[in-house]
Amino acid sequence: MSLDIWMRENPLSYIWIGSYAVAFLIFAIEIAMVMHKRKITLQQVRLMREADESEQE
Amino acid sequence: MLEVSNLACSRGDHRLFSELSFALHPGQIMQIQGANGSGKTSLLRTLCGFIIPDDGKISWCGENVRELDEAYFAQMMYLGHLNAIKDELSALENLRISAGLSGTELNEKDAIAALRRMGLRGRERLPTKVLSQGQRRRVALARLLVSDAKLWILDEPLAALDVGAVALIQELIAEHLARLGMVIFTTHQPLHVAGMEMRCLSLS
Amino acid sequence: MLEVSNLACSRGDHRLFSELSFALHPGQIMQIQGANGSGKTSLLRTLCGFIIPDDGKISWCGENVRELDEAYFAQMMYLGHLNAIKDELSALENLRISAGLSGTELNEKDAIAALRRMGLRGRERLPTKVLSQGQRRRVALARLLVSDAKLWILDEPLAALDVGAVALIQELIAEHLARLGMVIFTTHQPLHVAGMEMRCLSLS
Amino acid sequence: MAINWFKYSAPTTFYGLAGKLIPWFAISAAVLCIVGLYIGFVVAPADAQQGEFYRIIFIHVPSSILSMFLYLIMAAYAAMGLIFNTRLSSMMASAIAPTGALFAFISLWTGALWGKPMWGAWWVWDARLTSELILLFLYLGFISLHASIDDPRRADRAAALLAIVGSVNVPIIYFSVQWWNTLHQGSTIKFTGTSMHIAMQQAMFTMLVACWLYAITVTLMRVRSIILERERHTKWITELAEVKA
Amino acid sequence: MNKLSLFSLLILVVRRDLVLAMRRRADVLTTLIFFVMVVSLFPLGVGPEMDMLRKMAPGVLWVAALLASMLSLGRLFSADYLDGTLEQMLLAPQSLSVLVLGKMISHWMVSGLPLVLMTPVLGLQFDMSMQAIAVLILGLLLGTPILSMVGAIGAALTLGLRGGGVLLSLLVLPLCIPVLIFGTGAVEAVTSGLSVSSHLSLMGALLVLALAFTPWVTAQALRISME
Amino acid sequence: MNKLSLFSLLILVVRRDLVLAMRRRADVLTTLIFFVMVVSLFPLGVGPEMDMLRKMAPGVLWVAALLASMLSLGRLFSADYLDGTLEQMLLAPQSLSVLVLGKMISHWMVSGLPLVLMTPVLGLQFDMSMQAIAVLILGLLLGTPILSMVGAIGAALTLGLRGGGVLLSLLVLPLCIPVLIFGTGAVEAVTSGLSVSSHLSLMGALLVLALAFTPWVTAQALRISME
Ligand code: HEM
Ligand SMILES: Nc1ncnc2c1ncn2[C@@H]1O[C@H](COP(=O)(O)OP(=O)(O)OP(=O)(O)O)[C@@H](O)[C@H]1O
Ligand SMILES: Nc1ncnc2c1ncn2[C@@H]1O[C@H](COP(=O)(O)OP(=O)(O)OP(=O)(O)O)[C@@H](O)[C@H]1O
Ligand SMILES: [Mg+2]
Ligand SMILES: [Mg+2]
Repeated sequence: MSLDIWMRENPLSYIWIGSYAVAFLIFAIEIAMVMHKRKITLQQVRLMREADESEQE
Repeated sequence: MLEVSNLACSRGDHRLFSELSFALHPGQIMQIQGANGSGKTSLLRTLCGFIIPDDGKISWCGENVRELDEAYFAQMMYLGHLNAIKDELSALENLRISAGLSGTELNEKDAIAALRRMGLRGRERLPTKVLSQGQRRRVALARLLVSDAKLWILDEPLAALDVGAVALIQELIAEHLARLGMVIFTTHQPLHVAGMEMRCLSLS
Repeated sequence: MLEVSNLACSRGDHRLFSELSFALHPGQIMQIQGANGSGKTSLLRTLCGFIIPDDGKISWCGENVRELDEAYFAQMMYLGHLNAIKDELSALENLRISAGLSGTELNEKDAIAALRRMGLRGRERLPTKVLSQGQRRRVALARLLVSDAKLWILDEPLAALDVGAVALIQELIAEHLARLGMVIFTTHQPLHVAGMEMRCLSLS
Repeated sequence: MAINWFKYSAPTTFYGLAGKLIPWFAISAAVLCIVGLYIGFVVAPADAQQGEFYRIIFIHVPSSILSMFLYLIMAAYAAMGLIFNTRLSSMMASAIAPTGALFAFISLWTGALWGKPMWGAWWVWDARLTSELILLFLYLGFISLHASIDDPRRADRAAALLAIVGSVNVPIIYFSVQWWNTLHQGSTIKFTGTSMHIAMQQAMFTMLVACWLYAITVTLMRVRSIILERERHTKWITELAEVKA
Repeated sequence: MNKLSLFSLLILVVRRDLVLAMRRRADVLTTLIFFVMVVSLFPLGVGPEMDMLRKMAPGVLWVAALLASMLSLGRLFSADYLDGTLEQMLLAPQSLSVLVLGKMISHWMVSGLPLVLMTPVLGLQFDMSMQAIAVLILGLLLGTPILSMVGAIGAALTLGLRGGGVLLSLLVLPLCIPVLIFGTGAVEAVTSGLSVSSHLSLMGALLVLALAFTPWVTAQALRISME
Repeated sequence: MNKLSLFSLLILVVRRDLVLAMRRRADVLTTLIFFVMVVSLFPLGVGPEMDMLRKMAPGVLWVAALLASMLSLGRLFSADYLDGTLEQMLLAPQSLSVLVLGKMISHWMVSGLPLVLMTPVLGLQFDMSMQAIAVLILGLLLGTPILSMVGAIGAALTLGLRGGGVLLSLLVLPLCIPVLIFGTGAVEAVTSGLSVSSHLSLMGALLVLALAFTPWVTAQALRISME
């Protein structure tokens, strides 16, 4: 119930925190995940390459 | 008849074989050899069209099998690791239905004769669920007796079979070759076909 | 050590064997022979306690195994048709966990050494799903290397194995017998253990 | 040989191209987003009926629209991958799916937050909301199916078939849901932005473009990782500068 | 050894699956009993007010039917897949779509039809009127085959995947929502005195569409899954 | 090679099953999504009137949770059965009950806990009050482990039977009805301003009972099924 009152009194904060903060948080998480994925993948590919090279020797 | 040229196949990250070429003509038999994991099963499944090869062509009577499709399937028969029999059905029903699915109607007399020849006398009407490992394999192999396919593709046909059954299979193969059929198979046990040159393909 | 007296077992309506008696002492090996469907698998599963026999007694060190229960399990190891490995886990994880389930902690080094000895070098950390039929069997058989069970019960251990692996298994069995272990097994392929008298039990 | 070039070098060139394009898309997305939010929150006046609350629209509507368009684009790429066997298209499809699902989620979330002051409830079973929810389920189905199949080629093809079947169904679902709702109750919930202020329109449009650019950026980043992962055995990957480093 | 025509092949497949189902009568019964049980759980969970129950009834019955056929779908191809029969079917020299259609038909006869036959009894439990029950049954008669057919696509796609059952529902339930909506819509139309023909004819159209396309799509899905 | 204590064996089994679940993350998600989806189907079937939906909500959520954990139960032993691991577990020289308890715990963590965490959002979709949602969650927290444990008995009994999934529900759902009744009863009590402690403490008692007996019973059921 207190949320209702707070919401009526601070509509802008409600919108900012409720929608935009969440949306941008999601965007940020998505970007972070994508970058992390790239880092991990690069690491794996490098490991594979090193394994290949050591096999050839 | 069956021509394979420049075939390459990989599973996962792993190139199993490449630049594989051979031809199999009527009356010929070929054994695929290789250690565990060398790609024998994968090769056979590629010949059946389950696995799409990375490269190369498989042709039957000069035409690519991917285009022939059903016309090719009508002339070949594949027996894999799995027996393709239903636990709930009897050996007899299993055999008749699998013949039906491959497009031919099989009457009861012929089916029983085939099962008896496979050493299942007295077990034709038992649900296959109660049969032993080797008996179930025999039910699956009975399909060789009732099909008129020209090309047999057999993946470890001898697994779980006892000495008597192995001899029987050798006999069947010899008959098929005498009818100008073709056989391509894998096995880790020795298989001898009387009076036939056995070609070997080694994967490594 | 393992004594079987007057054992009788039937599946469905069918009496598989009766009045079966034998004893297996440390350092001895026994092969169960018989045509397909003669009841080899059923006998082994009875020895494990999965199937309750119609009649007769199985005793271990003089005591009935049904009463010993967990004390008996601690000293035996059964390898059946199924490999008991998880597709999602790597060969290494599989081996360590199955050792854990049978009550011993296995460290990574020993596990890797065992897998390498089974010819799986380089595949220790692959998910077993991508291994071939024979490679998966090798993962299962690696448990023989890391267990300290006295009695091995093996149902067709050679199925799907290539020549190299068969030789390896023979070696393992010889070592186990030299340690005064006991082995009871079935197979349709010939298995030779150097310098050991092989006892045979024929079911018909 | 011609086919080989088509099959194998498409991801090669695309990988480099995408790498070059990403910063541009990212920067313009950020700039447009700031501009759009500025117009939306500072320039545009409060709405007569809804007061300040309507300002959720600047994120709600773009994400709703994007979630729907991205599904179509994803299905189109997947279909291309299935029919022409082009690997890059399948990779694009699986790169778009998570972004689409996230936009659907944001749309649901912002809509729910909007609903509370407008209707006094976080959620009502309105036709539009329901079909957005179903759209989210369709995305999740695509992603789950792709994730449960280990062989990437089989995963691509299976998920593509699902996406195609789904996109045939989307119109059916959309109309049936609409009809379902109107049969029950009158249009108690109708928001018509009849006379939208010009600044509102500008802000919404800017934000829409910003979201598009963001979606493109993230998709490209993701597809680059997917290319790296799937092609890691090819020679060109091992010769890339970032791999050698 | 005579060659089989396409139609006799269809008959063969339907007969085979029905025989298998009869050998495993438990399967048929369990789908039905699952349906009955889910429907009966609701009064327990929601409370015994008749008014509310009557209003809920078409929705609950339809959702339960949806879930029951979803669950039985897991079995559509999986047994054949595990024992290798499906491999052999893909190698059959006839149209795979016909085999698939045969399997769909027998699946419906085994798992859809019994639900429809059971509905009147359950409808009475919820105090539905005769008219409403009649429309409900008509809707189910048209709708359950669609569920079997659309579900078959999902079953084919999730073949051999662990946790297939739940994944299957995840893929198929959203696609089946229109059927649910038209089915319950028809019952509500009749209880509020409106015409039901539009709902039912839409459902009929969906059925025809499904008959035309799903066998082929399922066949493709099977080929993909067997690679 | 050290011998393992019972407790570390328990940990081993739980860890193993969690690792397997993580390798197959889709499984975990699909149970959850199935839950969400079944819950969302009801409004589509019943209609969007908020009043009625609010009244139905606890029942619908509980039934959906019941169904979701029931479905995921099929996987509890079946994978281990099919690949032969279960055989080996029965031959383990330790108490089988401990292994079984480990499997139950990990099953709950993978399929019960996520449902509980998801409930608040779904409660809001049905416009439930905060208080009601809190009680619902408490009830589910106590109830879902019972479902996992009682369900395990059914899963063990139906092992290896074709159509096990539906048969399983058939065996287990009736046993779970008390949980359903107490769980929904608690929510209804709180919405009508009564005390919920009696419902919840009854549920707690059921939980303790289940913890004490079900592992052993399940172990026996497994021995029977493996013959
Ligand atoms: C969870 C709740 C909600 C969801 C899932 C949702 C979903 C959607 C979707 C899918 C659209 C795009 C429709 C189209 O382009 O035709 C949309 C647009 C819109 N929504 Fe929502 N919505 C929600 C709540 C709300 C609320 C509460 C309001 C305001 C009272 C609202 C106002 C609008 C407006 C003004 C548009 C743009 C209108 C248009 O372009 O036609 N939405 N919403
Ligand atoms: N549950 C059962 N009901 C009825 N009969 C059964 C059952 N299980 C097995 N049988 C029968 O028992 C016999 C023995 O089966 P078993 O699996 O022990 O044979 P086996 O010696 O291992 O044969 P194989 O070499 O083929 O593996 C078979 O003839 C089989 O038909
Ligand atoms: N889906 C897959 N993903 C990745 N690797 C795979 C896959 N399937 C098979 N492999 C690998 O491919 C190789 C060949 O497998 P295949 O089953 O063809 O071997 P095989 O020659 O039949 O061996 P065996 O004699 O043991 O049956 C194996 O090393 C296996 O690890
Ligand atoms: Mg093989
Ligand atoms: Mg045997």
